[in-house]
Amino acid sequence: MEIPYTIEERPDTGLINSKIGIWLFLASEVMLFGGLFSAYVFLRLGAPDGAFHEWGQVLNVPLATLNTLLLISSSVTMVMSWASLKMNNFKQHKIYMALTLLCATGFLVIKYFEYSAKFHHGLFPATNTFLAIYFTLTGLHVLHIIGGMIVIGYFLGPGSRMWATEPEHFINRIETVGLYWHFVDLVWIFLFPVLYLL
Amino acid sequence: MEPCKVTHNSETHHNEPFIRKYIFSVDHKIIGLQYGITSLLFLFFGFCLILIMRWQLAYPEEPVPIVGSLLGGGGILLPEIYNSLGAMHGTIMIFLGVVPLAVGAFGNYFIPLQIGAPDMAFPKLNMASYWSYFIGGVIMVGSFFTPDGPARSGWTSYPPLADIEVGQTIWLIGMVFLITSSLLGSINVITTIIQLRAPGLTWMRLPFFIWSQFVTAFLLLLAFPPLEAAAVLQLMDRLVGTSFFLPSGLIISGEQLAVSGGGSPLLWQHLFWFLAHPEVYVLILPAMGIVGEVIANNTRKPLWGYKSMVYGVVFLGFMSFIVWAHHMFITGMGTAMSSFFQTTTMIISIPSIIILSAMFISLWGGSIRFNTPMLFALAFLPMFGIGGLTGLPLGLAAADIHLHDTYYVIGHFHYVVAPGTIFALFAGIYYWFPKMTGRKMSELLGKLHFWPSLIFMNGIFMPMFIQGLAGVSRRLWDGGLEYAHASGVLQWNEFMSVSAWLLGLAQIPFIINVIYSIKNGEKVGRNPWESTTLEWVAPSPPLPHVNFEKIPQVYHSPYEYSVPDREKDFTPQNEPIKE
Amino acid sequence: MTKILQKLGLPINLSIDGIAIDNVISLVHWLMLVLFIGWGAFFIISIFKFRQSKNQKADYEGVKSHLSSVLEVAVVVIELIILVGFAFPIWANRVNNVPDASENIVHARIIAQQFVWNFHYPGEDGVFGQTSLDLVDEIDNPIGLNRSSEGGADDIVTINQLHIPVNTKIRLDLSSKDVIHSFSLPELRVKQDAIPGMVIPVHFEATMTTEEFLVEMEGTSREGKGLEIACAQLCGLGHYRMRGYLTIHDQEGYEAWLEKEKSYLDEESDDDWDDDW
Amino acid sequence: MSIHTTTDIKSHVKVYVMVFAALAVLTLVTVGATYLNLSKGEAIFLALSIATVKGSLVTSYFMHLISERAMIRWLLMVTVFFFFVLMFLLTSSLFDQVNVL
Ligand code: HEA
Ligand code: HEA
Ligand code: CUA
Ligand SMILES: [Cu+2]
Repeated sequence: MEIPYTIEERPDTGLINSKIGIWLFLASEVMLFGGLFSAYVFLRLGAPDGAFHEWGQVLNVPLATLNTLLLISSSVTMVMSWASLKMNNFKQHKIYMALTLLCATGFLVIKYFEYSAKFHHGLFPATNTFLAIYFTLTGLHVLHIIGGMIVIGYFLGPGSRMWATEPEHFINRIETVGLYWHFVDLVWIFLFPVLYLL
Repeated sequence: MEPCKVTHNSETHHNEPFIRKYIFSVDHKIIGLQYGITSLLFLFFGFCLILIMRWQLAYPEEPVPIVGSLLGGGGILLPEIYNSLGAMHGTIMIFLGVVPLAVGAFGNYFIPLQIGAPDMAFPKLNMASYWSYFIGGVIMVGSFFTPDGPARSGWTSYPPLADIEVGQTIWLIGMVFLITSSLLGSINVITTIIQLRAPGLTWMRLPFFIWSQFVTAFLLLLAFPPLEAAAVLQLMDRLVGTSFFLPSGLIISGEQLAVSGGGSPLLWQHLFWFLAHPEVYVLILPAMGIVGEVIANNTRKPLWGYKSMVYGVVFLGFMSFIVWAHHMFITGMGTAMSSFFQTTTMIISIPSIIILSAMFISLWGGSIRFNTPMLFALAFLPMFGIGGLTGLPLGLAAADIHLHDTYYVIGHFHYVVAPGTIFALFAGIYYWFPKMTGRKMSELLGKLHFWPSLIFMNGIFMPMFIQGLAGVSRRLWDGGLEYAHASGVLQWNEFMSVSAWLLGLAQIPFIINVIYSIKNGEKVGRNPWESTTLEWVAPSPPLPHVNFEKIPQVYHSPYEYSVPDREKDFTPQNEPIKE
Repeated sequence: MTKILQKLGLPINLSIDGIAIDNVISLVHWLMLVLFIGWGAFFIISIFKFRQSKNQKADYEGVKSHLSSVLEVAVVVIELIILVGFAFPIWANRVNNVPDASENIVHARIIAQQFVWNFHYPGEDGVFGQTSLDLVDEIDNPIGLNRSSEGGADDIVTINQLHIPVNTKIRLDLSSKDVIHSFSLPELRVKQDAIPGMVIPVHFEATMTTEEFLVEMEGTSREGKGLEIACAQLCGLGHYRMRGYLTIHDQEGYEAWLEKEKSYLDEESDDDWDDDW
Repeated sequence: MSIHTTTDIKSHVKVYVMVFAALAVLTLVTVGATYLNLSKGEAIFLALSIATVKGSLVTSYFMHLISERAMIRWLLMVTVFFFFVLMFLLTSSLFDQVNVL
């Protein structure tokens, strides 16, 4: 017996299982980053006045702005790749997926330069509490990006065979991946001003 | 569902290789059993740790018999080992014992059955959840074999102590796996309950056990991540040299600590208790669920005030997120915060009282059968009552000044978790054993297990209130021998320890019973307790991967016992009423 | 109820502030007792009266009255009374009414460390000398006191010995050098965490001297054992032996003790002093 | 939300592009605002408001929350509520702490 409601919606809830699953996962992620954000606010308010602002001056705003734009672009390509499937255009879907991956790679490359510049100047997580929380938050976010890239890569490669056999199921999966990816983008939308601008 | 498909399916599954069927199984029943066996072993292990510690408390600095040679220190339990064992007892009992048994085992096995589903919504995730738990458990227990030994800063792991004590790193890594496991599990439970309910099984027809598991899963889902965040921060402190939890200017054994400082020890306490308070309701809610099932079945009448119980657990779950700082009254909290948390703490006792009252009142007018599951379930009520009521003085900050971090607290929560939750879990094992194996456990051995357990549990934990009132601190290696104010209550230590060892002996009938009954128990049919909920519609044990021959259709509320003018005193949920 | 609880282990109370705390403890234990007995009686009657051998057929509806809701509301009301009438004001007093040095009080600092209590008295001039991390020396100067700073010359530093006068407001400012400890005086109903990076004041007023207390304790298992300071928070492997001693003097006794401490100071050179073991 | 016709999707695509443009502009606005010499309070308020707007755009359109089932929306409301509880109680505890340092 198959597990019901993996592809078609359950009539009374109007949802498929994976949709609920991914949203629950994202809810827990909200609380995970919530814990870290609260830690940030807690430490910032406890620190001497202006200390966090001062420590934050070492960050590179133009690079981070570029990174923000990259992530936003990757988000829009992600949703376009899903829309392409909905319009039955598999080829276009693949292009958009590849673009998403490309933007993400760009993000990582820039992040790599940012990190190594910091290390080069002797700025480490242990240097002060601001850098500690900065490296923790962005590091965890980078891990989320890498995780997402692995999944996207899978659906771009071997995972895409499912399109031929079970298109409906495949679309659902891409939508799920997309939800995750937008969430990662969303986290960055808050990380960016909080860490770089304030 | 055409029957031919089912037979076809189950046949293919019969040919599954052993490893797919029993080790990396995706069948919720096998995973449930894996969880059950593993967590019982951990429970036993956690119990053994405290039995060793209780020797030191009863006979300070005398060599420990039997296991003494393993402990080093000439057989004497050294203070640092005592602290390790204490921290690991707490951690193992809660994170590796009770939660996996209550949620992983009972939840996994019986949620799909009680809602008439073929499996959990995400079988592979389910398997991942078990293995993540297993790895976390192995890491935790493995820490005993590392040169530094396991964590020694209490299960609460308060920094700065936890930042500087040995062993803590492994504890944190283990916790990350355990947290991951719980998150995956709770996603699965919630989705399953929302999506896979059998036709006709509306929200207000769900068995109370399902409701309790549903709320529990939400607590795990939303409360655990902040602890995961805190664990990451503590790991950073230990491995990368940050100072999230370390203020400036620390001097450890005469040396200034070489860190940047600027952190806050209280930050950890907030993040920890943001999880750990909901976590204690994770320990109790499934237990209440089990007790509800057993009571309805053995009083042969519906649960009184089912709806108020359901609203009660939902409200309880909600409130449990906003009481956490009642563990921190003594950290220098101001009036506004303490008033807020005292008030929420008093409020949260109300839904507990409502749920418990409903269960008491359910007894009135029943036709009560005193079989083993029912005995454990009945004992749960007053035992939880004692534990819960002693929570009230702790929740009043003024009274907590005297009682905080004394044995009174230890007594309070052991009454809720040991003769409370553990008894409920025993009730669940006796009650559902026939479903899992097709055989009943022995009633005689069951009673031999119950009565001594009840007596000795009280023997251990009742004197703790006395010691706590006297002001004896917890986590004392010598049980208070050093202190004058403890001198009047020290004589209880030996009594408590002997009770604990006898409690250990009292578990022998249980272990024999489990092993014996798997092969030799009395064979029973599908529904030996004449119960109404859906799990009893499936064969015993239920069919691999599919559970039911045919997904049942549900017609009415969960506990239709002794409906007037019916010939049988129970009407299963899937039996249409013929008026 | 306080009497019953004292039979059960609660030590007698030696402080003014403890009275209120004991009152709350008693009140809430009354509530607990009543609830427990009420429910317990109902429980026992139910299982006895409705056992299967006696009551073959269960009643589908069971209890019809809604008395239980009334009882639940009653519990809410009582809890509210305890909260608003007792718990909040007591806490407010503890937190807000910290006496400040201008009043006629004894003011001292406590610096906890693994596994010792360091006490710092301002000495005759009532001014605490400066302390600094760099001066900390575990043997000679555990709190890093700068004797040449303003008011520092006459400061008294003791280890594990807290001396206070009876019937006087005491204010202690708690901090810690390393990990979290908890300063606990069971007989005075005082308990407060000492957290590194923070300074938290506690205040109380003793009503009985150690001597009187010892007389009171004659014939009990406590006989001959004075008052102690316990550490209530796990602070490492020596947590169990982190014990200090509390002596409550009458006014003359206290002054005599101060004199004695001062004489030690005079005897010894500035950076070398007595630890009062 | 299930059954989309192709024209439906086409109109969606337009929305996606517009949202993308809005996000890009808002990003530049936040960065630009840092050169305005705002007071600390104003800067925090502005940055967080813009982030919130951007966040709602992403969730509403890219993640389709705007047309999502009530159950999902409830779930998120509860989560966000607890998120703020954590944030709020944690920080307010900092201001109600007895500490004479
Ligand atoms: C399952 C676990 C569980 C449960 C359910 C509870 C329930 C409650 N707990 Fe407890 N608690 C713990 C586990 C639990 N606790 C643990 C593990 C700790 C210590 C952690 C540590 O420091 O290591 C702790 C510590 C703890 C503290 C901190 C103490 C301190 O450190 O100083 C406080 C303070 O407010 C508290 C309060 C409460 C309250 C008010 C309830 C209420 O929810 C209780 C409500 C219930 C009732 C009011 C009972 C109702 C009674 C009846 C229905 C009937 C009676 C029946 C008969 C007579 C037959 N608990
Ligand atoms: C769920 C939680 C839980 C449970 C069930 C228990 C159960 C018990 N606990 Fe524990 N305990 C804690 C959680 C728990 N504890 C925590 C969190 C602490 C604080 C730690 C800290 O300070 O950091 C603590 C601390 C603690 C202390 C205080 C130590 C100190 O402060 O120095 C003591 C002292 O006696 C104690 C005793 C006991 C005893 C005698 C039991 C007994 O009730 C145990 C009974 C156990 C069983 C009955 C198990 C039976 C199982 C089997 C027999 C398995 C059979 C197997 C198969 C069939 C395969 N515990
Ligand atoms: Cu200091 Cu325990
Ligand atoms: Cu709690």
